[in-house]
Amino acid sequence: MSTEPRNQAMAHALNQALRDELDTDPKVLLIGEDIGELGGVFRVTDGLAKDFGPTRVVTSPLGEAGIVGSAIGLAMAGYRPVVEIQFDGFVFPAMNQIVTQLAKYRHRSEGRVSLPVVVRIPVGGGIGAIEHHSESPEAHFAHTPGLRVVCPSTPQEAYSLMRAAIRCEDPVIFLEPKKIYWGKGPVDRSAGAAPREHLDRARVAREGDALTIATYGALTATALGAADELAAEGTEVEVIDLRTIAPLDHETVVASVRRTGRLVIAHEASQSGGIGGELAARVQRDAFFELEAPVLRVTGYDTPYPASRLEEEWLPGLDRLLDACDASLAC
Amino acid sequence: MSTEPRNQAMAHALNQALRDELDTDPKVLLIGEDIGELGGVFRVTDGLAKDFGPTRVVTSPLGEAGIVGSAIGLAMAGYRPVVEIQFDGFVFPAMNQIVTQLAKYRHRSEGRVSLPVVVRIPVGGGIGAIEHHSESPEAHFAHTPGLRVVCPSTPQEAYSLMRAAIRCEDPVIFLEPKKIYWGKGPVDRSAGAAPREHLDRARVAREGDALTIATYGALTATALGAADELAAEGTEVEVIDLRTIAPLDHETVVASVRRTGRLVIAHEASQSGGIGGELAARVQRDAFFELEAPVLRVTGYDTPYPASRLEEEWLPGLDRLLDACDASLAC
Amino acid sequence: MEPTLDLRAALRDMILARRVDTEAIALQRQGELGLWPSMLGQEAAQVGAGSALRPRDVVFPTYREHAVAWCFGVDPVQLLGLFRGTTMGGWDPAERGFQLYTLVIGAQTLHAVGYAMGIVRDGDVGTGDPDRDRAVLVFLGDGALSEGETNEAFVWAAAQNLPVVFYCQNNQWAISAPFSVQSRVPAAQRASGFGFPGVQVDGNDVAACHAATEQALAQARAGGGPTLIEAVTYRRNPHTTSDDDLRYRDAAENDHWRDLDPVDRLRTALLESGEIDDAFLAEVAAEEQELAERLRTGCRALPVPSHDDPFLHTLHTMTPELARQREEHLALVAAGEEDRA
Amino acid sequence: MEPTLDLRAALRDMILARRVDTEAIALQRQGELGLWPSMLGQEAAQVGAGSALRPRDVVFPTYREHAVAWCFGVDPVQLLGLFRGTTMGGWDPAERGFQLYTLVIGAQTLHAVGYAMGIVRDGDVGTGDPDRDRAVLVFLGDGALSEGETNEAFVWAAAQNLPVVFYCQNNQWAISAPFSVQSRVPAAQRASGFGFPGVQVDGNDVAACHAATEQALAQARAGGGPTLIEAVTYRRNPHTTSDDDLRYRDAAENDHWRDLDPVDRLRTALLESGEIDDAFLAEVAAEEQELAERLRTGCRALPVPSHDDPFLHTLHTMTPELARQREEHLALVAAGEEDRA
Ligand SMILES: Cc1ncc(C[n+]2csc(CCOP(=O)(O)OP(=O)(O)O)c2C)c(N)n1
Ligand SMILES: Cc1ncc(C[n+]2csc(CCOP(=O)(O)OP(=O)(O)O)c2C)c(N)n1
Ligand SMILES: [Mg+2]
Ligand SMILES: [Mg+2]
Repeated sequence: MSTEPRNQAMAHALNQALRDELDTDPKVLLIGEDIGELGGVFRVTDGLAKDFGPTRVVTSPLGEAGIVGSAIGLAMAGYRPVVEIQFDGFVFPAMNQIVTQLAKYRHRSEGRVSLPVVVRIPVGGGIGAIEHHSESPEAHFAHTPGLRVVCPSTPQEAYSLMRAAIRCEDPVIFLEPKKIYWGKGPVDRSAGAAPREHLDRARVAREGDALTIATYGALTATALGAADELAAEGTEVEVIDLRTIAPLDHETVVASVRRTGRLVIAHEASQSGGIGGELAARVQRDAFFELEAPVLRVTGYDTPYPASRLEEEWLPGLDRLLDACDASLAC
Repeated sequence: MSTEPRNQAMAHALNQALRDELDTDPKVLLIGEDIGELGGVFRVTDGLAKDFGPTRVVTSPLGEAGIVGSAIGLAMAGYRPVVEIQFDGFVFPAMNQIVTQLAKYRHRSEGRVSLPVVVRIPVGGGIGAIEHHSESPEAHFAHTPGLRVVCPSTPQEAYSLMRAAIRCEDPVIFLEPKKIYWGKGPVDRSAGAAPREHLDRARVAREGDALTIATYGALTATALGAADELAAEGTEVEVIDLRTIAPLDHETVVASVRRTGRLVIAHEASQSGGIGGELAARVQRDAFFELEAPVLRVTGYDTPYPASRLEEEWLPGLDRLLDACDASLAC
Repeated sequence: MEPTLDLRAALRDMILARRVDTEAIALQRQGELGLWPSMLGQEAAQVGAGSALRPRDVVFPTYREHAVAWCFGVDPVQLLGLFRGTTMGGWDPAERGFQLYTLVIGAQTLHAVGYAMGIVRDGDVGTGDPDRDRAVLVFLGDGALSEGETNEAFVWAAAQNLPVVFYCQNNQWAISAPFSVQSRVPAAQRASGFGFPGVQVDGNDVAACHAATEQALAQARAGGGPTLIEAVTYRRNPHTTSDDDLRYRDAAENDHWRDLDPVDRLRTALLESGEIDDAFLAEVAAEEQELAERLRTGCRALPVPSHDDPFLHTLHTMTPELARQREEHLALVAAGEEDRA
Repeated sequence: MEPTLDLRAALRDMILARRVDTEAIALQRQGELGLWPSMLGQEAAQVGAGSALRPRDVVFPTYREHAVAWCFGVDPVQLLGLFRGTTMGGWDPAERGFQLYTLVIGAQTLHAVGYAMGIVRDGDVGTGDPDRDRAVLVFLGDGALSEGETNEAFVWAAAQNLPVVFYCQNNQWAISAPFSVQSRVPAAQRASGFGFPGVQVDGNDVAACHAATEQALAQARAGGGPTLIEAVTYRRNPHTTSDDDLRYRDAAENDHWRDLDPVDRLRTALLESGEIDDAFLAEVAAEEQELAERLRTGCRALPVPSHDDPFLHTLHTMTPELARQREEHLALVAAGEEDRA
């Protein structure tokens, strides 16, 4: 195995991670619409059907309940299915299987049965897509005990977290931010699967002492961009890439806020009931006396995701993030 | 119409509200599993099939997607369907129709088409039921722009809010706390439908100046109980019945917290991603300098709803609520 | 019942609808549309069905029924907004009864069933009055047969004997999945499992498609209940302009179906029978030019929605928090515009 | 293939399984169980199917397959925990391959399909080796036929020709909905729409149920693909102990089916044919007494889970926040217990 880090797009890093796990464990298999010959609409499974055959890389019938439900049965039979939901907006027909079956089965079986299923979902907006193709459904999963929810922000993270997710005994909802599928970064395959703790722990993406930004996925780069701009003005911002949304690692954020006194949370999902509220609630609980300004959120609005001609302004972007940082720093 | 308030169970008040709307508007109709002859498993539709016939009170095939999906079609055809999901845990097969269709249709049609559908769901635990029969799925709906989410706490509220929900042009998820279906209270039919603002606004259920408890549904009575206990010790607690979870009326809560400086939020749903996080985040944002203690939450834990022998302790109850109030007051 | 299809008119509709499709693809290539799902090869299936509708019938399309929209009188420019990113809809579904495109596979089949329940409750079925009786025509693809919701729609339609016709264009592919991934028996056979009739027709024969639809709609309007029609045809273009169909299917298959092109077939037949002549075709060609021009201009002129839009159309009555967010958003947008100015 | 059913054993199973049911109802009346879904009247349908299983086969039950559990060797005491509120499960599904009861209608049909996909991938189908070939038997009710997920399971099973047998006990009712609300054709016919065989059997004839299941399982194990079996029977008790069936159906209907009681029918037949005698029945009656006693004691002795339980079994590896919540909870519970002491 090459140990030289390669500059790779996240989609390729994910493809490599799937390939490496298919290679390593004969029980791993992939199921999803169009993931075979086509390689998935985002080509994340490109070439895998050719190399591992149609029984391990299964182009499924249309039907998301069937995809997740059959993965549950395969997991019961000893397999480790990695399924693909074609787009974020199409996960809802599978919601019953995910919420009432996949998430609850360990509890129902009194800890006897693990369902090591990974549900891959391309998520998020900013790609000029039509309705249902730009959604951020993570809060639904984060509110469902029994699931882990992971969302990488770089190709290396995508590679290592995907391998860790496949090896994890718990069901993992693996969110792949579409906007950064083709963004490149160094990927070191020899790092292998991420250590298990990474599925519990956020990552400090940049250190700073004036203010903390907590975010994940595609917005991590935006937050780092905001930090650059503020650094140019002499303000050092700490950027935390949450990495896993369930569990939500507020402890890393709280530790940061104890130093900075200020927190801005960013996500694309609508504000109300979004995961930012949960994080804000925990941080003000644990760092109440250290907070010098209210926790602010920069999120999607409480409207349906808009037509793509409006998305650039609708989505939380650099300007809104900077505004929120300014507002926090002005307190 | 009698103007004398009657002492009625919430289930009867809801029945009366449905009956009165069926009487008033020929376009209102009910659909759901077992809602006809049986009157629903909770008897909320008792007698309505007999009086309004099987075309207006429809015992449906099994299939929650079908129930909500057909209600959408009926609404397009000019009807005002009120559908019943038999239990909270069985709403997930309908999630696709609710999230991607019902909630988005006004936006998709550029405001041209209203879908005045009410989705009734008996919710919550504490009734000794088996799996899937004690869930609190409200956060899923509150996180979905385009829906209203209502949850009454008394028979009178149930009566008036149900009538208002049926008249509302927006889709309403109407959560009926099972635990208080048979709790009685005065119901004044002559009050008719609640004023429209009630679908936007929380209700102050008890006034106080030492601390605010915000909750909804069955826990409102628990909160009032806690307030009684604390009043006996000389501490006057304000209890806010949120009444609607979407929109979440933080303004009423903020106004209260500006006076009390302290807030405890209670709900049965699991903590992470529950609506309490959203409320806490908004309150600390808007009343940051008035808060004298961190906002605390008393909620279901981040586990699947437990076997019923464990539910009494697992659920937020009087003791946990009082503990949280004590902790807040000690700050 | 006499077949009522005017074949000359059908040919004209097929040619013009195809032009809508071709122009839309061109507009996508020019960057004017983000995406376009072409219906090339499905013109007969769609015009056959669309021409069997009466004004009081209601249509629930997928995202590919451009020729049905054409038959029902929807302005083709309005079809472009969804794919240009200016709207999620584009036309008033109540105006003509042509409902909005639905992207979530299968979801619309249940709306069709609900609408049909409404028709029954309105008493607009089986009266024998042609100005009163109505039916619902709902479109679906071969892939949609595998979604649970579609099958629930079959359950409801059958058990309640609803005035709804399910029109499945089996174009052989659901993106990259050939029909064999979904089923080992013909799509039309699905209906028998639910106890209502399923009919298979040559989807490239406009007269056959028309006759089957007309008959099924007549039966539905008369109170005879649902039918599933399978129109066997082929999607000759990639799934959408974003798709690369050579990754999963042979060009030879495409060639085979090009030889069966429904427009060529009808044109040739009508020329041979003398029902049309070159003058007719020249006239249609002129119409085509006009239409193409209208689409190009219309597309570019489609109004970009205001930043207000999502906020105004989330709920009938705006909530206080949403009003706050709207103000914040509009202020930010205005500030951004100032910055740029 | 020779029918392998030992009718004496079947009768014994039916009588004993019925006793499990009767005792459970009694335990519910005494407040020991919160709820019980009775299978009274469905003993032949269940024992017929259950007795056709081989040890390597896998069963996915609904919540009413008490007699199938009995046939598969599940300790009946373990069936009670779910309804006593001490667990959501009750037994180890991996131990015997009898999966946990599933309450969400239809959900288990997809798990069965997935499991069957696993069997195919393990190569345990069509080898001809009886110690190797396996199949999945999944139970569903007549109401479950209307859920989208069930129909998706049919799609997957058919297209992939999976070793799975769908066993539908059409007990005429889904709570208060008569079968006519779900379908206007027999349940068995549903399969034809998906292109695999559907078989209807007299669900009160244990030999017929056994033969149909044995044949379908043999076909599945041999690689012959899925079958849908409809066992026509009747739920003679209310839906569960919480239900009040006289609100929605006639006592006369019940009387009619009581006359067709499967246990009476088999007992009478075997007495008449001389295959059993009073001594046999006395022996079974003694076993019944023992079983009833065991159920009563066993039920009361079912361990109440610790307050730790939900926290320990939410995830394989506990997360920091959940660990914090667990500590908080255990401390609160301990404090509460101290208060009470
Ligand atoms: C519920 C859902 N899942 C997945 C998709 C993604 N998707 C869009 S079109 C399509 C294939 C549909 O095939 P078919 O029903 O045959 O219609 P066709 O495109 O061939 O007209 C898929 C999988 C979707 N739109 N909705
Ligand atoms: C998805 C879902 N919706 C609703 C229910 C409530 N419910 C429990 S049993 C039942 C009827 C099931 O009927 P059937 O499938 O015929 O099985 P039977 O009870 O007759 O054995 C219903 C509606 C449920 N358990 N799951
Ligand atoms: Mg197709
Ligand atoms: Mg039944």
